[in-house]
Amino acid sequence: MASIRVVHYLNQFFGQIGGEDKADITPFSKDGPVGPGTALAKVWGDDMSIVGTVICGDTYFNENLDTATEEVIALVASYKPDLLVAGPAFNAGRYGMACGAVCAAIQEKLKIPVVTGMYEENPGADMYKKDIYIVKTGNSAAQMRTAIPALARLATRLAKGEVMGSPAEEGYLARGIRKNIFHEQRGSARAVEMLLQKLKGEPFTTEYPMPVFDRVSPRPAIKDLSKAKIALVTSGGIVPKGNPDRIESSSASKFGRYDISGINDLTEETFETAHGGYDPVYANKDADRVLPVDVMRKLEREGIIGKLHDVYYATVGNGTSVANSKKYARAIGEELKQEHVDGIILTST
Amino acid sequence: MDLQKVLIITNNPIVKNIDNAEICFVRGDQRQVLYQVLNKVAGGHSLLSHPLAGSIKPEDNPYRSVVLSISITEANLSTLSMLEYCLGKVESGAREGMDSWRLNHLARDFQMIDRELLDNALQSLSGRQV
Amino acid sequence: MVKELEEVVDVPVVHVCTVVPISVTVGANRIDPAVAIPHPLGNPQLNQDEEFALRTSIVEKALKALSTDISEQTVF
Amino acid sequence: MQLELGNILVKDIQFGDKTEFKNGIVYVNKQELMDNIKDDRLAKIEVDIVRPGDDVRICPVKDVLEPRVKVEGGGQVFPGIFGNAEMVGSGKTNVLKGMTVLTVGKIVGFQEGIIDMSGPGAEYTPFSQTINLVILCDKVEGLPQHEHEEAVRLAGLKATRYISEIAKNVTPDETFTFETKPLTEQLSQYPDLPKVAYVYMLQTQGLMHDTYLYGTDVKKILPTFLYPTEVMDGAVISGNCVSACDKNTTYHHLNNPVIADLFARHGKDLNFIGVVVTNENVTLLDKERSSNFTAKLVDSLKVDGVIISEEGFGNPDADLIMNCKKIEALGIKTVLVTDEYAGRDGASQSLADANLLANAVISGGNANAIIELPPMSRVIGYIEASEIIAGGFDGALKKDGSITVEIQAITGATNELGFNRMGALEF
Repeated sequence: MASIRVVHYLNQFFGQIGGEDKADITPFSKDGPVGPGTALAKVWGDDMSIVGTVICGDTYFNENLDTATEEVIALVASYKPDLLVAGPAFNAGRYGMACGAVCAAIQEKLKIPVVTGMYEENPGADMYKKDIYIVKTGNSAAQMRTAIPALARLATRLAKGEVMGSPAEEGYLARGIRKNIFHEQRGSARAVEMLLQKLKGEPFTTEYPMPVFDRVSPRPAIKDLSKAKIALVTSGGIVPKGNPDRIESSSASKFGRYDISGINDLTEETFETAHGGYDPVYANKDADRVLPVDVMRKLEREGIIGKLHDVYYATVGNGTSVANSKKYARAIGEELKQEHVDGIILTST
Repeated sequence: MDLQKVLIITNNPIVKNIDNAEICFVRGDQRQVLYQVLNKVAGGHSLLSHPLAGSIKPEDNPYRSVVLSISITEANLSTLSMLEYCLGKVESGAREGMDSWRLNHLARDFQMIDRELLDNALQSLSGRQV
Repeated sequence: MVKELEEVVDVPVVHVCTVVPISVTVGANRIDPAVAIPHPLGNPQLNQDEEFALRTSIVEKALKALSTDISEQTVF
Repeated sequence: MQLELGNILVKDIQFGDKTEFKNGIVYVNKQELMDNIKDDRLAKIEVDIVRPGDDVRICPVKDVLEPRVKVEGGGQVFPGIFGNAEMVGSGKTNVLKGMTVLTVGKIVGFQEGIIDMSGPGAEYTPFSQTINLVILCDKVEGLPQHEHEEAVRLAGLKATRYISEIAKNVTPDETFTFETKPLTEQLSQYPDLPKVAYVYMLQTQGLMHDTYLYGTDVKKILPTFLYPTEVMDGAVISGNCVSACDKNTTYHHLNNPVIADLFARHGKDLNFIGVVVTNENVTLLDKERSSNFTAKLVDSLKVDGVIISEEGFGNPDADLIMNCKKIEALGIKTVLVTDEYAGRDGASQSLADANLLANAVISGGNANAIIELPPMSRVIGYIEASEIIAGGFDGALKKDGSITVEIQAITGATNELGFNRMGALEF
């Protein structure tokens, strides 16, 4: 039987190109295994072989998400692989984000199984664990020795299309998928057992951890407003006249990104609202009533704030699903992070 | 019925002409009803009936009537948080939706059940100061 | 939305909103109450100068919120 | 209160000239049975027998019952329905074990369940393992749903009572004794063991969502105390047609597994004090009031911990969480038993409410999981109902008779009393 074709994704460091100084290197490929790939190959023997390795700098990837993803997909696809392995990224944040993004994109575009490995607190794990299998690793490359066999084993199972066991059995991060299984004991007996454990103060594991609308700890204040770059975001649907992106009046499927450099005031002729949930008359007459560009420019001129960020973002809050608004907020957030803003004013109607 | 006046938000066409009730008819699915309820509760109306009355699969129960107070006080935070979970539930179910075939076959039964649950709520609230 | 922005961008975010309780439930940390749903940062009843002054005061409060350290959800 | 349950093991049910129990076999005179349950509101009644392994699908199932009869002690089984609601739960009760009486009928368009006696669907329902006397009821034209529900409910109760009479003078194959002493005595019986009570939530929201306690509609009660053995004598019966997977049938009530498993550890690992029965109503005021009374009752029982079981889903999740919060706030530990509606892919929010105090939860499984049920050579009832019962969907019924449904369509599949071994975990 021909062995399973695997492509391995690595960053500049594990791809043995260099450290942070090489982090902006653009994607390229090398035939055969590199670095951690050789360790994987050793575990696999003849069953699976790494036909190529795609390497990309972490900075380049994260700063050029769309193009970098495209480039990586093309390189991976050229090897016609049966499986993609990325990382492991341990606790490296940007590497984790890249591994997650690459895996998710390859899974979607090439429709092949993908797997990566991360420390559970890696931001990439939080972001992608619902979409892809992420093997739980230690928090630094020092744990490579235990990470590789775990990654290799899960990759084999995925490549062979075997039935996947529970996160605890297989060592991957739980994906938030509820699956039915048959326990040894019936539910009532499990309940009595759990109650006795709880009463004795012994550890027990709930079968359904309560979802919590998690809170974010407040970020520290801006030290010096007069040097700060402030961005405006609104869920009030303020868009340039004519709504160029056709943002829906409710249940919006997208958000808008609009340049306001050189604009000191939003007027009836230039801006309007796409929001369908409230009486639009007032916002259409003067969109500053929802998005206070006029005041922000004045404060910018007076030196009270350092700078008003030249791009503002708009969504329509009306009837937009929780999941979508989260998604938009994440996407907007990523962009604003790149732009190094110091604070954000979010206005809602 | 000596029920003080209440506000009913509904998309159920057979909910009409109820004594001492102002009926706010919503054209749309139960999600729209719940968002309208959220708006009202945020505006200070108190929620009187649970927004997911009945144990019929939420996304399968296209008709929904929710009872609120007419009077306005300060918005109730714990009710808002409960609504958040309800909306989360309904939102997450919404994508599976219900097909029009079943809806057509079952519309009358669904309307009747919703009306029945509403009547139960109104009966239970009767005589209460709201 | 406010929560994700604060988390992803890792800078303070102030939520200027009309319905404070909703802002609290969605997890905003810095909350700046606004005027009314159709015109959160304005009031068509006022003349232009008055309205601009009103808006300035709301924005200034938002900036004060951004430049104030807090340990829990705070309405400014 | 002490009750001896005597199990008479039923090897088979057969039709015969005389309704009697002989050599392990329940013989049923069909005509006499029909005469006993006839009701002007029911146009047609048919009776059938199905056995484990049969190539049979039953649909739509309304309720499942178990024949039990008082041999000694006060009252009658299903008190308040039969007799003057005398207290039950003491003396001796005989049980025809291994069989059920099962009612089938279309009440409203969508909530009753499916039972497959063999094949993959059989694994999800306990009633594929019992010999079932099936009673199919058709209503007279124009009968309103309330009356229809009641007529079918009574037909099941009357049939069960009729059959149970034959068990009265039979010597049981096995007996089990359960005892709960009056509160103060029970509290002091095992001073070294943790004291535990059971909070028994019942679906009570109106038509198709009702449960009866000693014959009274549970939505109208305030939470109250029961001796566990009262439940074994039929104090609680089902009158609901909510989604089949997590409604408690009367059979489930009679054989409440939480009560059974608490008794199994009683005097060894815990001291089982008793049952608090409460409701799940429509208004928030009712929910607050009932959960307040539940917490107060639990507190007055001086217990260390409780198991709380839910019935149904959606707004009962709010009752479940309220009960949990208020009881935990008293320093009393809780374990909750529920099921989940996590979507077909298992990725959606499972419950309609949540609280961090609910940190010990037993799951009866994800009711939205899909199952394909192959065709059966025989169908009792109305198979076309499978397209419209909860969990069925357009195109569910294929030409060859196979159906694709969510397991919520299967009677008892995700029972929230913890009757089954199935459960959902995060993957």
